Amino acid sequence: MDMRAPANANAVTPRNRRRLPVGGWELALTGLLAAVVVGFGAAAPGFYTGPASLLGLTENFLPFGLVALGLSLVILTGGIDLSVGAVASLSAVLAAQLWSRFGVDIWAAAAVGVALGGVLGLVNAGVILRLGIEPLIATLGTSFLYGSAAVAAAGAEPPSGFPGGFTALGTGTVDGVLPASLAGLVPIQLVVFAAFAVLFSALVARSPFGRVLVMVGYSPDAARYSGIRTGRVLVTAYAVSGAMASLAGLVLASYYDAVRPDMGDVLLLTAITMVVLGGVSIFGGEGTVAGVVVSVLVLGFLRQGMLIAGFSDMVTTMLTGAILLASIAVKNLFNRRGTGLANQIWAMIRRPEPPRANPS
Amino acid sequence: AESGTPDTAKRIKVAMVPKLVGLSVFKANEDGAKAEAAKLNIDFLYTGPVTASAQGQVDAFNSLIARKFDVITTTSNNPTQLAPSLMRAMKAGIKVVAYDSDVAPAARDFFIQNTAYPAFGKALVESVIKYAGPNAKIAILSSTPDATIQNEWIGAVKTYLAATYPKVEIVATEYGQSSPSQSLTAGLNILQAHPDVTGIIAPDGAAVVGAAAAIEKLGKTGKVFTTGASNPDAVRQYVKSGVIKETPLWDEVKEGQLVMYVARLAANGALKDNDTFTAPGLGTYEVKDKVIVFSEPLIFDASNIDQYKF
Amino acid sequence: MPGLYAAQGIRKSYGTVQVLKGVSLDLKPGRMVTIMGENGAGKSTLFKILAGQVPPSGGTLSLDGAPLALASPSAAHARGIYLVPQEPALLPELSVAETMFVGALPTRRGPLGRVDWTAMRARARAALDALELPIAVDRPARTLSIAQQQQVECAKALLRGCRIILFDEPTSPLTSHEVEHLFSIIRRLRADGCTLSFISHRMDEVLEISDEVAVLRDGLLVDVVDRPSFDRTRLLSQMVGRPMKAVPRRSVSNARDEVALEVRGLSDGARFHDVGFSLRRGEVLGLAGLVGAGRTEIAETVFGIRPAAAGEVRLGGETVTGLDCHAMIRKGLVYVPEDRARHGAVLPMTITENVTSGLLERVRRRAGLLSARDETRISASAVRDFRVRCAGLDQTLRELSGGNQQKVVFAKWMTTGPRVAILDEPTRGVDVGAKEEIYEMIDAMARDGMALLVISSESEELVRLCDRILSVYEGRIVAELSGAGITPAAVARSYLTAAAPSGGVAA
Amino acid sequence: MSAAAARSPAASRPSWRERRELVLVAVTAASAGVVGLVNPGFLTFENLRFVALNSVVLSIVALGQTLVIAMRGIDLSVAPLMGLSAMVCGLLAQSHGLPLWGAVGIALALGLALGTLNGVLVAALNIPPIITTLGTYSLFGGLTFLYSDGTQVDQVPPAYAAFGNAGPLGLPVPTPVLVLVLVTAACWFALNHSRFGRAVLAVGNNAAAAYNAGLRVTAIRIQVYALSGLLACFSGLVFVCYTGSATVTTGTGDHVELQSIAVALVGGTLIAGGRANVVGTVLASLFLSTVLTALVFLQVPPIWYSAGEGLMILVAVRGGTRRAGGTA
Ligand SMILES: Nc1ncnc2c1ncn2[C@@H]1O[C@H](COP(=O)(O)OP(=O)(O)OP(=O)(O)O)[C@@H](O)[C@H]1O
Ligand SMILES: Nc1ncnc2c1ncn2[C@@H]1O[C@H](COP(=O)(O)OP(=O)(O)OP(=O)(O)O)[C@@H](O)[C@H]1O
Ligand SMILES: [Mg+2]
Ligand SMILES: [Mg+2]
Repeated sequence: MDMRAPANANAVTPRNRRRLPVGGWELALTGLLAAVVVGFGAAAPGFYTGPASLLGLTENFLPFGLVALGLSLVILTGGIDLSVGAVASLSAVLAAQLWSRFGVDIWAAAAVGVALGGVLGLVNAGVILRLGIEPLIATLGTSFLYGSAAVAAAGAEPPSGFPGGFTALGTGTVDGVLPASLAGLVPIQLVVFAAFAVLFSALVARSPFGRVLVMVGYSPDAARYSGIRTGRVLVTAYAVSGAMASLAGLVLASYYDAVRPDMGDVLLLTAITMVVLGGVSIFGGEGTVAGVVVSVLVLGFLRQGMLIAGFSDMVTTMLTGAILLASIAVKNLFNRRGTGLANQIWAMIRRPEPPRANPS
Repeated sequence: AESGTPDTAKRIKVAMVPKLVGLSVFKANEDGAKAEAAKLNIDFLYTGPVTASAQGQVDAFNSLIARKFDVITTTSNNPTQLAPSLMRAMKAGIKVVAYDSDVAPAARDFFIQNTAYPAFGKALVESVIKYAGPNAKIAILSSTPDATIQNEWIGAVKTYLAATYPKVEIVATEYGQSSPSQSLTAGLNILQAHPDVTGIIAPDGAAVVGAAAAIEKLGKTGKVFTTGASNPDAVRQYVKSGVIKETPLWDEVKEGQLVMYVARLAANGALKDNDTFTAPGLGTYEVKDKVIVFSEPLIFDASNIDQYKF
Repeated sequence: MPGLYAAQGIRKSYGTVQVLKGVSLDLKPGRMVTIMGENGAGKSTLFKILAGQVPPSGGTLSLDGAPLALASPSAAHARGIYLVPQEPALLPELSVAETMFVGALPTRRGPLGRVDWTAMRARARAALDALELPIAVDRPARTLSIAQQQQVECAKALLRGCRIILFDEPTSPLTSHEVEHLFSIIRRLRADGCTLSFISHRMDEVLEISDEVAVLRDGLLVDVVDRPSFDRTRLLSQMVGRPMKAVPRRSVSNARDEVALEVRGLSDGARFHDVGFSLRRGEVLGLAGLVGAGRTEIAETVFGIRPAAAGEVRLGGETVTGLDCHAMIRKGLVYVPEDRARHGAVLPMTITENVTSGLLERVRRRAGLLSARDETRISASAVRDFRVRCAGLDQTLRELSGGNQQKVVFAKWMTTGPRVAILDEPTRGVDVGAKEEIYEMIDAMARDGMALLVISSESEELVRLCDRILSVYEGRIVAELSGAGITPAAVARSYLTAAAPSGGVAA
Repeated sequence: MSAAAARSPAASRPSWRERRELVLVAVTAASAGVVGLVNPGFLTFENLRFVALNSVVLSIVALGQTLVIAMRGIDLSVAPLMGLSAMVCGLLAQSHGLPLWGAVGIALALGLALGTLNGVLVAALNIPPIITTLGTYSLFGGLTFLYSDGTQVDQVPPAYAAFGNAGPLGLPVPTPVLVLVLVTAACWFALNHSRFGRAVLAVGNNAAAAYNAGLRVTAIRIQVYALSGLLACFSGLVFVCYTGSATVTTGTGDHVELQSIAVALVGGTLIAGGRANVVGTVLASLFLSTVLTALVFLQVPPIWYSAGEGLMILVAVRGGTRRAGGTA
């Protein structure tokens, strides 16, 4: 470790060594994604029957991705949001009821739903900041409240059968806007997800908000002493997480052409897995949206591929758990600071040190 | 359609997708279906989610579409949520046969109803009121507030009660979330909070077991009676001990057989929306507006329960 | 007397970084050996190896001539070797007595192995008494001040029967008075025949307490000197690897007439009361006092990160009382905190990100996003102006040595162009070479007309830097020194005389 | 030696610890009293006996969770472990007539083995606890399914049912409640008066400092996760004995993992580790059981039960279990 320059060091302006938005973890995940897609394409008949079918598969898992994007902001701050599932259900149910009971236009109702998700996120932040309750337990508590409210709002016969334009959100493809050769190829969900992925990626990597978000995640104290209003940052993160969860709930509503008070329950654990596998540290600060996006695709295609290959739901879930554990273990073994076990072993193999005499 | 053996020349792939894979009643369907499939030259697959989630069923449907199955048979967690995916299957030329719990009519070719709702409602009422008396105060212990089939049955129970036993009063409605433990707790709570209740109608497999266990634990055997919709294995001990005098269901194994038979007919295109057919070893069935009623309720009691193992 | 602890050719690498390159050192009973060296020279690493906390990559240890392999800290304790860590090992929710016994709780006889709380308390009491430390054994450990934590650590070493005691920078968070108390403990241990070793950046202390000084540079032991041949300049030059001169008192004042910061009757209702002073442009004002005197609280309240109960703060004539620190920074008042790792820097973030984090608005935007080029420009000029030694602007702060981290934190605030800067312990844990550079930067900023408030527990430092010094005792300003009145002795006396009438200083 | 001197040093601190227990006892008694006024049936011995009995399974899991949280960890895999043990013991008993002592042995062995797996992943491979147990949550859930092959437990032999419901030697207090008292006493003793328990707290306070003080942190971590697994699996056995049933969703379906965390925190254990309250955990679980039963007696519509649970968590945790400056 010799970073001490000679005495006239002030003449030197050190340059940046690298400024890629992605690191080794993202690249490793991308390799894994390629392996998953190619592997299932070759080995599982029905997985790849043309580009439309492959892209069409994404419709089955992108709502998880939308939740994961929002949740990654919260986890970057070092918090957690266990209420995303309940928020998704509650806002989808309320939006559907607005449409079916009160005749509100479905898109207006959907907009109200997303806004409501933001408000529920604000409530989470309020409970965390005002009542001083840890995020884990605070959002656990609110998830019970929101879940109850969703059941109450749904009634015995929750609405279904939305207008065709709305169901296209979950199951339609983008036509007209794109070149004719792409007609029927690109799911609307994929476009929505891609747009948010780019937006969130830019937000976290290069926007002032993203910078303070990461800073709060690494060190809330240092952020406060730097004049950052950390409360506002947290409030924004939880509100965005809530709004993204609602959006996912509405996409699910459109995909199923129906709402249910428990429809969001499945989102939570998978979305957390996606964020964590994407390289976002559960302790905050570290991680990129690009990693989360790739991990959404890896886990999504993996699950669809395994189901098509004939594995049962349970085996697929077990394998997802195993992959999560194995990849984080591997990541720990080769950690960034070079102190991981594997790095040390590697350094020992590569460069045996001869003993040196003490010059004194 | 013609009676007798259907055309089994072409081997077809049929999947059975239950609400969730870990319940004995669905396992009984599977047993029947598997046996029948072997006779009908069917490649049979039993798959589904581990928890009762529509998402899990849709995942299963999607993979079956990709694998080009000929028929999907399913009992749905939710009538509306599964519809888009099943309609996609139908568009891809796959026949869809719902059984047990229906999906939206537009999203399936045929529905095999366990028993007619009014008949089952009547059976539920009779198997309790016969013992609790026509002035009884009773409670309902269901699965979840929005379970379609349970709500249909509860509706039928109420209609039948109003017409036949107007003095019977329903004092509480609780939900056990299809979980035996939550059903047990709910059952205990009902009996403690309403000591005058002498009958519990629990039209759900987990609920009736929970209610029966609660009655037994409180030592109210012979004073409070319960009934529900459960496979005989799960309630055998309670039927023998007298907590449950009678409990209606249907023969799940046979139902599984019928599901496969209908799947074969549907794949062959040999069944019309309104039709009759005779399945060897099962009986003659009428198709009415795509709906086939499987059987009258089958009442289990201490005398016959040991004939059924599922 | 047994206790000769020797290290032979110790090497240590972290990944590809070689921290120790073959160090040999003898620690003898009844002697105090001090290790000096720049930040990142490998001093703490050497101690951790000696105490079994980190395995060496090569080399051997021996105790009284017999080879020694230490698998864990508990193995070291068993051999009587104890390390008082750089950051004391606080277990906040446990009692003082229990923290002292962690890992070695006494149990009563019987099948249950019940912990013997009575014995534990009594023995903890006895160990503290032996060092004349008036600390209640039942207090939760989180209520201990840093000085008390150090003292408890010494008692803990004795309690475990450890006679080879290593102190890693025990004095850096202490004031001169507390250092004296610690040294009296150390002298007693030495007289008892304990084998002692110590790391410090403070030259005066080192010369006062040591029997032998070893200088470590870049992982190699470059010099070992016995007490008779101690020589300040030689030690300094050996450490830095270039000739150095000793620290003089500053001569010129840059103070102008214009008042930059004015504080009137400020109280937080608990830790300090009725604090008032004014600070002129170009002036360097010092705050002296014991640890816990409330200087940090005063600074933080002025900065707006801590609420005030009463009083007024005026910045360049404008009343800014009650503004939060976000607003203060934008009005031109900045605060460089004393706890660099927790409050000053974000160690896992890059130099660039740390430099711009003080005032992100100054980075140009493109479509609402921060311009990478502009950010690099700001950070590159900061690194140049503040002479930060680094391999690149996107190095994380964690990879820099302490002194360079401190310079980055400095740069973060000084490049926002403040009118007033509060510097809290600006050279804590910073080695002599970097210290001198920081002093020069402070001088330069004062020359440019910035008003500076410097909080320091090292009298020499205040004497070196300040035009005027306020002495704080128990939350009140008790004395003011200026001009020729400023000497190290006068500074220490100024708050100790305030302490004397009320019956001695809190331990 | 005086009684005061024999107490753990923790007890001599400002008495929030005692307060937390008193608060829980008070609010539980108060809610029971209020409900009793509205519906006297609530205060019968029978009903209270079931309120207690209903809390046993969760309490045992939550005791393990308390130890883990005290060490600054978290264990989400308790829910599938509980289900796995209920399924394995129940199926073996139902179809192979496994004797009760055999089931106890199997449950404990299973818990020890799988809990140790969690511990090794956390302590030796350095995977954050929440991620480790999120991963093993899926794995253990899968094992349950693979083992049961889609069947369920409907009935257990009389010896099991007797163990789960009746009192030993004709006592009116059911065996599970007595077992819970024993387990609680053991955990209380371990945490407050044994070297092991104090070491767990030291690790929770500051793992690096604990290591430097000579504690074998890795081993302690593994042991605590093993204990948590053990208690989760034991609670699965109690569950199957008490309810006579087990399905693939036992444990996970009721979100026992979240409930156990909630009652541990409500009981006064710090999420940041270092401070735990074993008795508080059990009282909080009892409080939860009381509230949920009370809602039925008060004829609150069932859809609001989980809202009641959520409110209870927020209100009770609000009672000040936060270490100043500590963030999760
Ligand atoms: N766990 C570790 N992993 C990687 N590098 C490390 C680790 N610990 C120390 N280092 C590096 O080893 C070098 C020596 O560190 P050490 O703590 O021994 O320095 P020091 O002489 O005590 O400095 P200071 O005066 O700042 O305390 C530093 O460059 C540091 O970054
Ligand atoms: N008596 C005490 N008991 C416990 N903690 C204390 C005590 N006195 C001070 N502290 C803590 O020690 C730290 C330093 O105290 P404070 O900031 O008030 O003094 P200061 O004069 O700024 O000292 P410093 O020399 O460290 O700058 C603070 O974090 C404070 O909370
Ligand atoms: Mg050091
Ligand atoms: Mg201070």
